Amino acid sequence: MIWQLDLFILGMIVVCALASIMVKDLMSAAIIFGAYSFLMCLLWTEMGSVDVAFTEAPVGAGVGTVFFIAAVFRTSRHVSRRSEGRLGMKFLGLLGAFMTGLLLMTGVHDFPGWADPNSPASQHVSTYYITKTIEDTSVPNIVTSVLADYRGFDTMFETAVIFTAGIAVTLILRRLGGGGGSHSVSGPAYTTTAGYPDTIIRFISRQLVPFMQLYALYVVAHGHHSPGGGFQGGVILGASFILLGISYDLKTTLNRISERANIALGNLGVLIYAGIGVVCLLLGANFLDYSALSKLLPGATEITARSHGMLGIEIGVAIAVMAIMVSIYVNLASHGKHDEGL
Amino acid sequence: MILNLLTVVLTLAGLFFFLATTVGILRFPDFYARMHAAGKGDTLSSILLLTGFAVYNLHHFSVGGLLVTLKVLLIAVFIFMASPTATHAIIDAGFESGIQPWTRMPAKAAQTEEDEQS
Amino acid sequence: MDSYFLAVGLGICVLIALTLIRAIKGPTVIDRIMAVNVIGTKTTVLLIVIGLIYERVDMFIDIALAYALLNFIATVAASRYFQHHKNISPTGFGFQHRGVKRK
Amino acid sequence: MEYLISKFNYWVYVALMMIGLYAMISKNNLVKKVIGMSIFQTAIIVFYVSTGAKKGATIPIIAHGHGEAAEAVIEASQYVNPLPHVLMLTAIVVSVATLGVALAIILGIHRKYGTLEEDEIMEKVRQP
Repeated sequence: MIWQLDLFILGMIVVCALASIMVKDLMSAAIIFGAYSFLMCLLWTEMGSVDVAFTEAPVGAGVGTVFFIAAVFRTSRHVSRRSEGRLGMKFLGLLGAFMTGLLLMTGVHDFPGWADPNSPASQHVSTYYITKTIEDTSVPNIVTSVLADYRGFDTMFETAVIFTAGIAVTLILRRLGGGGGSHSVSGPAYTTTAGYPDTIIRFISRQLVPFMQLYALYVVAHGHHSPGGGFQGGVILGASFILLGISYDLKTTLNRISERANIALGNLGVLIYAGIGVVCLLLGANFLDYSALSKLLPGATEITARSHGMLGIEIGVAIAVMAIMVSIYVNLASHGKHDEGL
Repeated sequence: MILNLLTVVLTLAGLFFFLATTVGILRFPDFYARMHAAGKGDTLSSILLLTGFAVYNLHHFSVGGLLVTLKVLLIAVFIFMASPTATHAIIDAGFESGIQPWTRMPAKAAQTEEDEQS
Repeated sequence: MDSYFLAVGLGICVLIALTLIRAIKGPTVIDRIMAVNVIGTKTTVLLIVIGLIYERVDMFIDIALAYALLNFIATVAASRYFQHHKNISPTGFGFQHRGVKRK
Repeated sequence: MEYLISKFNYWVYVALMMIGLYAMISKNNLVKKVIGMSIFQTAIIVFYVSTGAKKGATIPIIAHGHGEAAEAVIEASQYVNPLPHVLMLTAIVVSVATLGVALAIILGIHRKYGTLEEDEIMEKVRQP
């Protein structure tokens, strides 16, 4: 914790949140929300939670803002200014928010102070995690060991939630056949002339995409010793495909990773995660108890087997997250038609 | 000691250029001029600051420290590639949507134009 | 040297706050994109400063590297948006369109 | 000043939550509502990560030298509480996935009704 930076960044965050709510243009709101995410990443880093910051970095800079832009691209930027008849609702919202805030403020008074080493939250189970992680799993990054081993069951269903989200987006938006453009009541207000090929952006993207993918693999593989892991690496991999889709066109991305392959990879990722758990079960241990894997892996003790098991499920998570991010982007940007994107 | 001095000089130079960038972003009259300040000053100040930190890392000479220095310089290279591209993309977007460059037009002409707009 | 880096970090923070004024006030959307792009680049730098303050740069450098690689995706996406939506934009945001001829 | 530092994070989380809740209830535009939802989510994350911070502690990655295995005793007070980080790390990725679903629903609504304003959609729903 660095309290000087903390006060400053928190102040900026509140201003940013207010601005992105107030501004009367959806594109501007999305852009200011991007700045909000940058500041959030700084806040996490300053409080010492590097893994959360690392997740926020590709999610905020690479994926979240692009989703907003794609959605605004396919609908409209305009926010109507008229507010008669909404005043009652506005007042109700203000009252509700104010009352909730008041209740929470009274609760804040009883909280242990910020960054108090003796606060109840850092007393009980976290002490065990911090002191025993090297003994139990030989993984220095405590966050990875808690994520993938101690609380592996939790993470498996988080991955399943992400997979479900990808399936849901495909089901809501996907339109097969592609023909018959005028489905909507009033057609979307954009010209469909694709931008002329921009050589500079294409060249730089072509240079950067391999670095991104290589770096994502490093993040997945090195997540035991430094911040990173399956979620972060998966989002970076997905962002590299999204960049390809933005700087070239959607066809280029879909040639590299087709829709069928995308769904299959999403399935495969969750299956790898659950499959490792089932393998543990077959070897006579509990579900996701990786120490049983030492019987399969040559030269692994029960402790290092837990480390290797974690690497396996991180790979599964990375594949699933990558496929789902690309799938959501492709569906949002092309309005489910998969013909032309942003 | 000499490394510390070098770090201080480089970071102060970086902060100065970032200050200039910020002043340019806030004070210049139109989009293209602001973009000029943002594009050039941002890249230069970032690279200066990053070089300063890379030099500071050589302080404790080890394999790990050298790796960190290399990574900082790699970040500088990526910013050197990505930031001007982003600048180009933004300028292109502004030009495509038809923003007129600012000119020092007489006050009277500006007045009539505002009247027409309203 | 620790307090020096803290001072550098606070300095960058103040300048980011000043840039944020343009991002919030900015008459056109493109001004906002420009300001947010600057903020993103400086976030990369500030992450390394925080790493130096914690004296464990080797752990913070990866986050900064991710930002350096991914920072411009949103900017490129926004510029693509304006390539498609050349003349169509909500009124009242300071655009003067080439396509729209005034009388 | 001491009191301000020890409570400021919590005040900001309450403020962000109020902003998000207000936007979700009373904004007319659906994308604005989704932005409010995202701000609400980040407010919760601010709260969790703030509870995990510790004075004088370093990041939750155990310092280990390459080669020389310096088996120092690990004190719990040396490292930040990792548990909130784990919960919030997955929450961020899940939040971006749910953001995708929310935007997909908005696109579906826009396809059917041609607008993003809540009151206009309600008018079109009410008329047969």
